[in-house]
Amino acid sequence: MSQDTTANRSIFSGKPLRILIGFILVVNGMFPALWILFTSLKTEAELTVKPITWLPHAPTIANYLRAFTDQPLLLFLFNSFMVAILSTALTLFVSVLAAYALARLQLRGRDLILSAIIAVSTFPLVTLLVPLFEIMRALGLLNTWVALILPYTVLSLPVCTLILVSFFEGIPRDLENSAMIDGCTRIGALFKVVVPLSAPGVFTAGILAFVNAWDEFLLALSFNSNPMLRTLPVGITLYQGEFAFPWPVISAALVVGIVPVAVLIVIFQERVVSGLTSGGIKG
Amino acid sequence: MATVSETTLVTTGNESGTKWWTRFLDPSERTLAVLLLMPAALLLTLIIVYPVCRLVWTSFQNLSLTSGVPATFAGLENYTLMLEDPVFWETTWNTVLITLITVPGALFVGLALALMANLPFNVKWPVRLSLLIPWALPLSFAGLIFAWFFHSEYGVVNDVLRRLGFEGVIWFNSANWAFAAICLTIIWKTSSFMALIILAGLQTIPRSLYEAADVDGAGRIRQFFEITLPLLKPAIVVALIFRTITALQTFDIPFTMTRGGPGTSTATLAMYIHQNTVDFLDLGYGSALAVVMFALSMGVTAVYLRMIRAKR
Amino acid sequence: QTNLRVFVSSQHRPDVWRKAFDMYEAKNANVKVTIETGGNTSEQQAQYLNTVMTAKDSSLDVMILDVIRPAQYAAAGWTVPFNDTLGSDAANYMKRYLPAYAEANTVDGKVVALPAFADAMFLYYRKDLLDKHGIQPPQTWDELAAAAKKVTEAEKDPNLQGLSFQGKAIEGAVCTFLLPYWSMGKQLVSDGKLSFDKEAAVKSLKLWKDFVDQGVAKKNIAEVATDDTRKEFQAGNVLFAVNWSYAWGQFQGAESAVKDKVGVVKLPAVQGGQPASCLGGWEWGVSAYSNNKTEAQKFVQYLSSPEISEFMAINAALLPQFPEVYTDADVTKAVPWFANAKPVVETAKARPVTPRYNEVSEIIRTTVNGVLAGQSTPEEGATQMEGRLRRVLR
Amino acid sequence: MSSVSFRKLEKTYGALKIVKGIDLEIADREFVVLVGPSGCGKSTTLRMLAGLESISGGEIRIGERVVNKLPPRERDIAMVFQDYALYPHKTVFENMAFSLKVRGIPSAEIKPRISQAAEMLGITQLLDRKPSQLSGGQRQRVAMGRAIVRRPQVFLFDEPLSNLDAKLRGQVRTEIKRLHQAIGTTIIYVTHDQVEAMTLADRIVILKGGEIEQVGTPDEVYNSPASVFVGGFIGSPAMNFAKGTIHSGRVTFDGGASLPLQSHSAGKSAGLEGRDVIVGIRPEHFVPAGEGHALSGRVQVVEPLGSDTLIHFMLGSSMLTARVAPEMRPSTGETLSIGVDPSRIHLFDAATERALV
Amino acid sequence: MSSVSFRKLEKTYGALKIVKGIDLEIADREFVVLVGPSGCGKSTTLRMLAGLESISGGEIRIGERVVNKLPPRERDIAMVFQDYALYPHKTVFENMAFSLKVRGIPSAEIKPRISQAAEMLGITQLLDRKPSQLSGGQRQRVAMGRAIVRRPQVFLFDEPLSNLDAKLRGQVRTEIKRLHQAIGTTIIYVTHDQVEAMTLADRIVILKGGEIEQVGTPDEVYNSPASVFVGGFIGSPAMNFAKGTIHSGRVTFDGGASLPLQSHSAGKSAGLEGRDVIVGIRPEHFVPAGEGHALSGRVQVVEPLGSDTLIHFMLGSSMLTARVAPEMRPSTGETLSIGVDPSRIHLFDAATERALV
Ligand SMILES: Nc1ncnc2c1ncn2[C@@H]1O[C@H](COP(=O)(O)OP(=O)(O)OP(=O)(O)O)[C@@H](O)[C@H]1O
Ligand SMILES: Nc1ncnc2c1ncn2[C@@H]1O[C@H](COP(=O)(O)OP(=O)(O)OP(=O)(O)O)[C@@H](O)[C@H]1O
Ligand SMILES: [Mg+2]
Ligand SMILES: [Mg+2]
Repeated sequence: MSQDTTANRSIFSGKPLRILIGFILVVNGMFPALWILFTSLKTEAELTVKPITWLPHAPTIANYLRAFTDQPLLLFLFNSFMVAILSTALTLFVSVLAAYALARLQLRGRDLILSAIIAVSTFPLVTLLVPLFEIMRALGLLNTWVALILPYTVLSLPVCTLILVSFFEGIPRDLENSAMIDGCTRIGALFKVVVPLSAPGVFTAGILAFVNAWDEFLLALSFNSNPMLRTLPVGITLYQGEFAFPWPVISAALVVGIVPVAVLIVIFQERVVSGLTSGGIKG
Repeated sequence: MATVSETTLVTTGNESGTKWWTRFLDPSERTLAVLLLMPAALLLTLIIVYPVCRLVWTSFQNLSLTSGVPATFAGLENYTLMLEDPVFWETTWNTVLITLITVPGALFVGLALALMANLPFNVKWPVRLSLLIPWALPLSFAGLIFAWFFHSEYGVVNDVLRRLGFEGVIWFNSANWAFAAICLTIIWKTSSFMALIILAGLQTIPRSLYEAADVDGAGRIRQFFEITLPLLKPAIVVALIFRTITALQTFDIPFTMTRGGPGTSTATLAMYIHQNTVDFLDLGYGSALAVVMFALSMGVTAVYLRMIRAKR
Repeated sequence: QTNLRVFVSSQHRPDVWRKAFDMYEAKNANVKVTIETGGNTSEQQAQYLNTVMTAKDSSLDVMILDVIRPAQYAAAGWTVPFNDTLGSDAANYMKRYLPAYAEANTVDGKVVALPAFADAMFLYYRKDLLDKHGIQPPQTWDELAAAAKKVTEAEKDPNLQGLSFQGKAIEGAVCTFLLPYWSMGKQLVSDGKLSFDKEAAVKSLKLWKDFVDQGVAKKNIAEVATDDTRKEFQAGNVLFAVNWSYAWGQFQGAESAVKDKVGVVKLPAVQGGQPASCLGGWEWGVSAYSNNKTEAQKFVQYLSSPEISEFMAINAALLPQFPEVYTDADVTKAVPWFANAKPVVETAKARPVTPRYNEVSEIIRTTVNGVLAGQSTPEEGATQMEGRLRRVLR
Repeated sequence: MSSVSFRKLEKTYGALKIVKGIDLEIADREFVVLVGPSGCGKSTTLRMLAGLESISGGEIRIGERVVNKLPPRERDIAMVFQDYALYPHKTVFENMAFSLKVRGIPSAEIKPRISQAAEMLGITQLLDRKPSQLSGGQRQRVAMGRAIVRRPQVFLFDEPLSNLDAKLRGQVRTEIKRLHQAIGTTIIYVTHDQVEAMTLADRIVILKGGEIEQVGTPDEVYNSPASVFVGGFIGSPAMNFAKGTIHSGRVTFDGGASLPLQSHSAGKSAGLEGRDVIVGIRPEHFVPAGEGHALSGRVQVVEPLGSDTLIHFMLGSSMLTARVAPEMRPSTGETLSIGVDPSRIHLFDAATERALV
Repeated sequence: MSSVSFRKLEKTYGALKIVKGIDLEIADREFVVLVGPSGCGKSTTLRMLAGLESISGGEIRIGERVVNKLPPRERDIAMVFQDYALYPHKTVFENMAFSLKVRGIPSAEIKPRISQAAEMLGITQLLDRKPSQLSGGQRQRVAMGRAIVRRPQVFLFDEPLSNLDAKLRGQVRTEIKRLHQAIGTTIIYVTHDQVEAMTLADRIVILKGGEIEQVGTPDEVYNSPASVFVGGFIGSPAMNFAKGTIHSGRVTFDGGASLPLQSHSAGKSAGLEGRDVIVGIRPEHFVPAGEGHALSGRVQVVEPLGSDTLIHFMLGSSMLTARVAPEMRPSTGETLSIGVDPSRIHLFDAATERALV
């Protein structure tokens, strides 16, 4: 409700302290990203100057030009984006359903199912690579987005499901009941009431899934050898040589890779979470 | 009302009083549960079950592609080999140590970050964004960037130390410093994952509880321990489960920062698995290692799950 | 109509290779060649190729392989030997190449791959500084140390290092170890058996460690990777640098601080030994799962011919695998420094040709890294190395 | 078509039996009020009827249909929840429109329905707010409105007015009554408010510990409570109870005072001779001394209500409460003499606590 | 030391002014009841006093201290929330023990305090449950218990009994009264229940739209309402109002009927000559015809309450309600003749709606 009362809620109160905290947070989170940004504006020679420089001496956008001209960076972005978005959507859909079943319905062996889902994430990916490749080949999916979307979905499914389970358990049953009396099916109530009310959880799960897909390298390298289908992490490695590692150009490419994620996240954040306030329930 | 009585008329005579197709909309709880779990189950089966079966099968085989001999059944040989393999023990120990240091580390830092990010800042997005950026930075690049930060000459860390009048440290010349650098990096990188989940949990705690606690006389600290923390427990356990599993699989950051060096003092089990499968092409042994890692992860997960269950 | 899919790394000028392929297609109307490019480092390629090959995938016919890999691929049965195509004079056929390449591509008498192009480690030095102080390029490591001390002391530039080499636990560190070891005339592996000379190993490790202790090399050498050496030299902060051929092009590039101030020579020898360099370069292998093995082998023979070698030297500045191509007039005109490169490449030795090379490499690089970081003494390092190598190469 | 019937309805939570076999027939268009002490299973019963709680035993019919297995959506019921259950992410308008939208009613029709309901509940100016911006009473009215716009076969109200002030409550109560008369929907209504129960109900059902204690018209339950429990539960202030024994047509309280059993025919009182009874007297049935047979006791507390005065006084070991005219203000400690109309006395068996006819 | 005073207290939400300058002095040990229509700012005022809502203007003192900036914890206040606000992860016992533990009270002392409070509220057998396993009324009692165990300087109750049944409510109400008498803490109590307000309050504060309409003892607000609003708000069923004009010591209703202004001295009624007034008559001040000056009207609705009967009838264009003896059951449509005691009539100015002395 009012600003100051919410502020009182926290261990930290007081405006100057809050600004300090904000500053710490931003530095902690942003510093490496800023460093990449600065690096992307430097020449390679500036990187070996001692003592090191923080801000670029003579900022140059040459690295960005190279990043875009040496490799089809926009194509990488597009592929990454599509794969990430589609697998996020699929992950959310599948895990919302599963989480609802686990959180609300009477299920025998619920803990067993939960453990099984978690167990999935306990195998190191690299050891599953070859059999996965064989599956994708058998399904004729090599060199398609789907070859990545499916495993990425499975990769994020456990964590998303568990997050959603804990959120769904926190939604008062009467809200759902109310929706069912109002004429929804259970599934209707799930999507019309439970999911919107778990928006912070769905949002978090979505981010996790998105970033998981956005960052993945190994599968993307192995399953999509077609240059037209390369994703960003694979694409960025193309800027390096066997030995040469041109930090400034790679930094530029990284910046280009991070910015859309950042923008997307910020937009979603404001959209999804701000519209939500509690208080429909008593008790 | 009119429409209502109409439907009732139409459906009289039907025993349950519903049209046949509505049964699909309202299956019994158990059927519904099964239906809802179906997509997840299908995906998991497709993507995971076959590979994992292959993995387990391979772990009982003598399958080293570089040996030039065809695969033979090896029984538990790969497993007994492991017991005598000093590198296995060293990397396992390193992995456990990394887990023991970075999981609580990330939890504390992540909790602090989440609490801080939950403050009522007038402008929220920079704070939220700085929570997300570490998470959004590709893992392998995070390792490279931090390797650079900890570089003895061109690194920011030493630069700051020198500016403060300290001697720079050659981080990667010493097992301990290198280990510290790696742990710091992992904590930095993963605390935002923790923070994200915890933050989401924080947003679901009703404000009125804090008000009640205010009136009850509990101070901020007390409220934190008596209300925030217990109500965050489910979120924290979820975060811990996955953070622990990924900590046990730590690969990219030490790989890019030190390659396990100096010597093998910072090599992890996952790096060793990777090495055995990808570099040495010893698929049998690599699979056996992976199975052991899986067992380790499952053990930890079981403990956490018991924690969740205890809550209920 | 045969369709050949060729895996080429995208750092090895696929555009120029394409032209070479076009020439082949022009001559052989029934063959079509398509290029597949993969990750840029040897590691990323290995990652990708391992997956594809372990899955027995037939989509690739020809692959370019780092020089250290043919033995491993052959042992895994992933490549087809050329002996059937080459017939009985396979050995003769291989004699055309630089000897080290014949060695690197022959496993148990079988030709498992054919060289695509060459590479080796060079000693780069600052011509301007040596000239200024009246010093000749060093012949031995001791001379190098003396020269480095003299110049750095005289220059009084705190940023100037005497020598830069690779101490990080990467593949480069293997060569670091082998350079003095080979120079003492020792082999690590002969006939697939370990022939470890512990004394030479200690000397080799000690040599490098002493450079660090004497201040010839940086204290943090254990974190120096190949490209760090290149960058620091390029920035003018290094007097001597051990590096691969790729560095030359960069040193002479527009951004370089040392353009036209760079000399390149053979690597120094140990006192009383022969100079030795570490062989690099890439090979063409034919996939065992290919559906067009014969066509593919024919194609590879074409690719590994002097003509194409010359073509690639002129158009892509890739070092030739044939000695005579270095002195070819067109080549010397296009890349004059190849004249300097030839004697170096001739001293280059292949790293141990064994299917378990990766394990050998892992042992050596971690030991070198550990010794340079001061984690263990050269003696301890050599002992460890020997013990671990024995387990691998019984 | 919208009668409701419960047959041997049961509900258990684990080992705990909460509802213990309820049998009740509610006619179409009937207005039934459910009362009972807190925790006796009222909400649970409503929830089973709505399909929100599984039925552990017995059967529920709406109209002719057994609805035991029917999902809530198909029961055509509207419910006002005790804890409101407003959708926190929707505005008041959206909260009210939700069920209509779900049922595919065109928005041209939704708007007027909602504004009409909002008008009636006095929440027109709140339609754009989120539930978190409302006061408790406002939330409750929104919850009411959400049900009202529906026009279902059966309305379920779970203490819908408990957070409203007397005036508004009176108003809304009248509206509910009018609503019922106008559309004639069957209504089941849980309340703790005596006035609501008495004025709204066609029949009142008194629950106790998961069982029906008595069913009857307001008059019946008020004038002929079937048990001490009902007597004490219906009526506010509650009925007074005192132990006594019957001797020759008189009931003698343990303090020694006695009253004649005027209303009971000789034959019956004869049957009661010598029995221990519990005597129930409603506070409003005390009359000024002299008008009836007088009792006297020491005044303990006097509570002036404005419209009346409550006098709490001791009769033997029992504390009795009398509702008298507001002008009457005895002081504490004074000995009060007050009359009782013998025909207004209720007699219950001391052991079974059931009414003695 | 625990008096409470509000000085020009204001609260705004954005542009909306919710509390508009409240001035009120509450003495130590006083029991003040806050009433007012839903949404008038009662909860908001309590929350400001508790420190849960920032104060937009004015000042609050507890004892001598200005507490505007003091955190809730330091105000030594206990509060029962309208929406309970129980800790969902703690058992009932832990919920009640929390504030004591926080204040460092030894557990040897906590136990008896809690069992005493639990006893009083009838929740002893629920102490081990979690809030989610309780019924609405049970939750409310736990919330009460949590406050009661505290023994603070000031108690704040926000509709603490709204979900209890009449019997329990009466019981708990009596307990609160006893508690107040025993420990004498200052209490501020929000309720919609007339009986609670009248019986518990030392003074009643009537709020309307964020402003104080009247402050006075129960007697004062009941017998001398300062305005039409207060008259209509206090008393249940609500006071009847009818428009009229004063002529020569009589008030004439627009239907033509008239009553003498017996109670008003000649001088005063002279000053009122010719004025338009609103006449207020409480339902309980109608007497059987013949006992007072009679009015007559057509009966609209008859509501038997058991203890009384409510008769709604038309007088001119106004609908009036009379509370009469339960035996009286005129039928709808009948013309009713009913008496009024002229000394019980309230007169309000037709324009300002304030009482005319
Ligand atoms: N999930 C549960 N597990 C165990 N007992 C429960 C559960 N839910 C409710 N109960 C118990 O069931 C009983 C009936 O609850 P119900 O909500 O029907 O009461 P109620 O009559 O509506 O009471 P109130 O008037 O206080 O709202 C209560 O004693 C309650 O404690
Ligand atoms: N966050 C908010 N933003 C805007 N208006 C609000 C907010 N919170 C409360 N209000 C409004 O403030 C007014 C007073 O609310 P308050 O809760 O004090 O009422 P109340 O007197 O306690 O009512 P009730 O008897 O219904 O509980 C209401 O009209 C309410 O709609
Ligand atoms: Mg209830
Ligand atoms: Mg309120």
